[in-house]
Amino acid sequence: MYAIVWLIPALPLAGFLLLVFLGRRMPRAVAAVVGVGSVGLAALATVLVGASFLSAPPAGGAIEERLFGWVSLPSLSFAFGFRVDALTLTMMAVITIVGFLIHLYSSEFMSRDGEFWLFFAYMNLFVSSMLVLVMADNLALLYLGWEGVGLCSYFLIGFWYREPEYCVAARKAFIVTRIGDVSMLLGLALLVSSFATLDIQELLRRAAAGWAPGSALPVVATLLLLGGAVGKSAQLPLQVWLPDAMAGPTPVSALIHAATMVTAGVYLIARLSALYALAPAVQSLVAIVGLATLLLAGLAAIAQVDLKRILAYSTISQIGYMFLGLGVGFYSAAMFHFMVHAFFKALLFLAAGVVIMAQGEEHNIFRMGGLRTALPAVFWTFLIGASSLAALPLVTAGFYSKEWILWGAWQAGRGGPLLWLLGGCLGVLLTSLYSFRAVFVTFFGDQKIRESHLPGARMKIPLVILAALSILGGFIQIPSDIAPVSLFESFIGGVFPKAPGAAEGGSTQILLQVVASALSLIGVLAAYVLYRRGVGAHERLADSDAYRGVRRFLFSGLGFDWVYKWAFVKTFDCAAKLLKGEVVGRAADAIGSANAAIGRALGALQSGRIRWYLVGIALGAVAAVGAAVWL
Amino acid sequence: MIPAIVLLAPLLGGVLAWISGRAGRLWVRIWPLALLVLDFAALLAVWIGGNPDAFHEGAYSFYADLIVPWIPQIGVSVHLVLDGLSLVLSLLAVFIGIVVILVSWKRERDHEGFFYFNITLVLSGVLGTFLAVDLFLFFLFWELMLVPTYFLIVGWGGERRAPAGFKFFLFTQLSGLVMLLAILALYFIHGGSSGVYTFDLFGLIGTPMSSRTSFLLMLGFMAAFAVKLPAVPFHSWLPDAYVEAPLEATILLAALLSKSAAYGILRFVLPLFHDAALAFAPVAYVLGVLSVVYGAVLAFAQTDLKRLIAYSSVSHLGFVLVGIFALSPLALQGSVLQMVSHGVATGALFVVAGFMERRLGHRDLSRMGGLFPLVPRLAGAGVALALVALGVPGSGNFIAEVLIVIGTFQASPLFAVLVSSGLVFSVVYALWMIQRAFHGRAAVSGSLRDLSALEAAGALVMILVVFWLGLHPQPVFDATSRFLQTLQGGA
Amino acid sequence: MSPQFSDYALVVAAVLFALGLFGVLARRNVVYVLISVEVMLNAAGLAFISAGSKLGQPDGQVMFIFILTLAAAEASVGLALVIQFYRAYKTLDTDSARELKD
Amino acid sequence: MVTVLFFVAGALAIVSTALAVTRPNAVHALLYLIVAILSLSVLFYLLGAPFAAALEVIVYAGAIVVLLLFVVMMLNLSHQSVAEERTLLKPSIWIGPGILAAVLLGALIALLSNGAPAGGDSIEGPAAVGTALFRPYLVGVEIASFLLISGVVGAYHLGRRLKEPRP
Repeated sequence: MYAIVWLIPALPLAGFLLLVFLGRRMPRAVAAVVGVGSVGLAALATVLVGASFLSAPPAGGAIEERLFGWVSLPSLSFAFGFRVDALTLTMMAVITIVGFLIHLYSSEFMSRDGEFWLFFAYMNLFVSSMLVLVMADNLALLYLGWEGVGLCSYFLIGFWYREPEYCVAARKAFIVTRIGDVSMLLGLALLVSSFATLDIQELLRRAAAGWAPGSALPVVATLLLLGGAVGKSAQLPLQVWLPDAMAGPTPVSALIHAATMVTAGVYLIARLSALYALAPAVQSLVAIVGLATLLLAGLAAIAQVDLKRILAYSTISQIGYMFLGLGVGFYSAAMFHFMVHAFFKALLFLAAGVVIMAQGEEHNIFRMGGLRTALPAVFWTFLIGASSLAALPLVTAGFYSKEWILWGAWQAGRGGPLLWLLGGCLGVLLTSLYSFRAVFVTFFGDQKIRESHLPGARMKIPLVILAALSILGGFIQIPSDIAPVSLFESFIGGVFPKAPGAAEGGSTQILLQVVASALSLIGVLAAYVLYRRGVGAHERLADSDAYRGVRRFLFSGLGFDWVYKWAFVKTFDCAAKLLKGEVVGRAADAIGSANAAIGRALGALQSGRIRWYLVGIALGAVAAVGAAVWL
Repeated sequence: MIPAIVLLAPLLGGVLAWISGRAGRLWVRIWPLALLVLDFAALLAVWIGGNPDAFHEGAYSFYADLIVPWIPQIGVSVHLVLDGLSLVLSLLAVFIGIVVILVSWKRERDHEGFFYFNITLVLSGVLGTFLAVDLFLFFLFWELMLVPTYFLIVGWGGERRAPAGFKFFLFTQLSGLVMLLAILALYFIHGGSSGVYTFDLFGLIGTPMSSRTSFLLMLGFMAAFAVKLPAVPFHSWLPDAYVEAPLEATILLAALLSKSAAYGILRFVLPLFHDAALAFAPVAYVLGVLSVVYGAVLAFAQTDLKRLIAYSSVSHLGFVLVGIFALSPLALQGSVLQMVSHGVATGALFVVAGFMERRLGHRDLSRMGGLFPLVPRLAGAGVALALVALGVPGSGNFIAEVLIVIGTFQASPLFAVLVSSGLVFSVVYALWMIQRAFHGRAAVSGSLRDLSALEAAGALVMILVVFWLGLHPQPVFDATSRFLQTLQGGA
Repeated sequence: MSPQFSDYALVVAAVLFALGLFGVLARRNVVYVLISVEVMLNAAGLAFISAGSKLGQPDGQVMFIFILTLAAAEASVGLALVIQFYRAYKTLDTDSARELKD
Repeated sequence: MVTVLFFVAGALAIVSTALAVTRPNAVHALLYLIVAILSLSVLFYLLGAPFAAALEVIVYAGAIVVLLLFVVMMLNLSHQSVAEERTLLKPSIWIGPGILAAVLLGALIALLSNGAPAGGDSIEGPAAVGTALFRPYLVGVEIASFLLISGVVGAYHLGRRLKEPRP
């Protein structure tokens, strides 16, 4: 079964090529079959590979396959080679399966769009690039996929390219992530100049042997790589692009800007965990970045009114959790949260897509309401997704994944009560507050817009499957004090360095779980009090100036956009305007114009009067004789 | 004999085109095209079947080596060699030549015979610089490129062609004269110290001189190459020349003439003045980084499509300059790959820009928009090539820039950081171009003709070549590595 | 004969040359310009002859003969030009002939 | 006696030349020029160049000046342009050239007084001149003959009446 590994990224790529060259002439149905089918087959292949991986684990815990050479120079060589281990397989499963469900959903969601084929072409290319990213056995190939997903993200955000503001959002996303990418490229350059290889396993071995823990080089290298990770994963300080990226079609938000691409940074750090182990300071920084991001994005999410922007900030915030997990060394927990988050966030976005479609492209939740009865299927699935997001205790997958990270934050060597208090208490409270705010405002109360365009089967089936996964996905890894299930950890744990002091159980853990669960329920309750109970507290608060000021500040994403606009965009524009006149070129032209001026001055002597010329001759004669006299 | 055939075939085509100028529109095109295709086939045959070690000269080895005494009294000979580097670049030149003739196939203009003669003359000049290792001969070809290009700009250019052509001529001619001075100085120093007066590169390598002299002579060579490359701040001829030249000449300028400068640095400056070049490297880095950043910022500021591409070209060639002087194996290979890939990609981008100009009647970005649904093939090609300009993964530019950044990092981390900022800026202008031209609301009412099947096939071939270079660059590396390896030791 | 004739003759030649120059510059009539040129040529001839006499060599006179030939050729061509000039402009004022410019 | 003759002839040459370049009447100017030429030929003779003196009279006075005179008469300038010439001879016009010429003269005399190599006057007869002409200066003579030929051709060509006289 391992022989088909290369097919997994190749199938979506083939789909892309077919669609991009022939798609314009394909009937819609054929384009949909090609687009959805290629990802479906890739998912099938992944399941087959995964099944044989589980039943007969390969030697060394990884399938390695080298397709063909790419660059082979004496000082550096890398190839198109894949390496599939448990971590990769987890990512691949999420990418292909969630990707397939979203493709299926899109085949109905996008069916009225004029460039239906192009949408699937981009989506297929995205899936292919993302698979290359996670399967690459060397960092150059990983970087290829890394850039590839960024490119697809650009095209898909700006898919409705007739709207200039969508194009701006797309451009912003590409440029901001490119800044991170360049940082990552420099990180690769540092690694190459130290170890002369880009093969990930080889690199990790050589780094462990060649670098002393905590010395300067690993710190710089991991910092540069972290730059790439925060760019792609929309963490502080490069998080500004993700909320605007919601300009893209909703399935794109679900697939790229929630489930897969934005977690590439998490994958990168997890993949290079051995490297980060050499730079403890940077790893702590990862935790701090994650913590800051999750709080900040959670605060911003509370003030948003656009349903998709709420979800976007919530994505940033949840990836912050994953970074927190990575930072404290609980890699398995971070990956578990990644998987669960992919399920429930994809679900939430897809459900939001149905809602927005049914409300005639209205994004503002305060103009919606009462959809509970109008769209029951969507309501229930959205509720499940929101519960999972809010980590409602015991029944949701989100509870188990988040609990694991919080336990790490409390208990790991680098963690501590402060991390737990800020990240756990505040973060959980914020999360359940904003997610249930969205639920209450959107689905309860009076219906303000009549629903139109109800979803068909191809949109409902993915919702139901994802809802099931959002509940059931959590039960493969349960804390030992509740029930000793540890399937996920035993599957993926071998890839990572051992988490420091991972002993579980005890009364502390139970206490922590109770506090976190209580906070999550308090958040739901607060949302109910503020936004549901008739003319609630929210309306009364809305009158005070202070509240409005805070709200505006939070609404703007805490002012980052404003700062960046003035610090970078305006500066660049000014520089471009200043230089447009070709200041440098002018200097060269000045020589020319000086010559022309001299020429004109001399030309004035050419009066055409013969006597003037004779005067010139005479002056010359005088000068010559004078020179003879004087010298 | 092969180098001579390679060199003379386009020229023969041009002469035949000129002679048959009155016989009709067809022959004028067929002659040069046929001979260029033959040339291309010959070069390919050498690449596939030739023996790269057939001839030796010191540490260097060649596919073919041709020496015919020309003016033995002063040590001038027709010395042409074909090694991997010149082979790859000659292939690029002939390929671009074929593209140029095909692009102009349907275009009617005055004095067509002379027009094609000029084009093939430029090609011969470029091929000559790629093949000649006699400095006198090299200089001859270097200047030979100049005159027909000037004629092309002034004879068939746009509205402001006269000043543009004049500026181009003046810049390149003056800098060329500085190089001539350096060549002569080197000739006399070598003759004076060894008693053998020769212009042959391999005879001149290792001429003993003080480091100060060596540095000055290298500056003389670099003057010519920096202007032709061009490196900021010697670039001010470029935007005008690129914009005012007819499409065919623009393609030649962007794709080939700039490469001849980079090639000159590799072939002559580094072997002749290795230590001086090392001393000069920081300056070259600064010039390169300046070009990268300045070109990118100015590309963003343009509204004229051709001008935008012209500045983007400045930016990309800054990478080449930095990569060459980093002198690490990765950066050198990256630079050569960037030369080839940029040649094809920018050539293709200018072709697309030319197609757009023919259809719209102007090339003002602020009056474009929404072309994607109107002309999907043309816009698709344009988007793909703009993406190549920003280093889309899988393209030749991508892998070349990655290698240059990595290689430069080994030599100087600081300049690697600075030059990589160009990767961000390139995104800014390339996306700006895509969105102004192809995205947004349609600015053109009515219908435009999309690319014909043949035009689309041509554009596709060029795009595929760029991606082939990105996904399978190994043949280029293998061909050029012999020469590039000799550069590092300080031959 | 300590300052000899030839020394004084050189002075005379210088004076004559200066006068000729003055005439060429000051007069605007072409005929006077020609006359002045003849004067200058004469002055040059005188200088040559006195130099030759001073150095005791025949070369001075040979040069004078060449100058004479020159003067003859100059006069013939110059006068032909004067005639054409007069036909074209109906005047002999050199300043009116400014078509040399542009 | 010879000395007196020399200085008289020199003074005459200067004065008549000065008059020749300043007279408003062209015919008068030319007559002064003839006087100047004749006095120059006297100087030549006294400097020991009898052959040159003869040529001066024959060629200059006999040919060139007469040619000039013919042209002046042919153009019939003598009367109506005298008044015109007077107006043109204003100080503002001649003062600049005057200064220039004076400076040149001063410089020349300074040069002469600076370093005149010593040596005695000697008489070189026509025979010596002829030998010099046709031995070392033969090429010069040939070139001079070319010059004369081209002068003749040029004069003929230029002197032709144009078919369409310009306005």
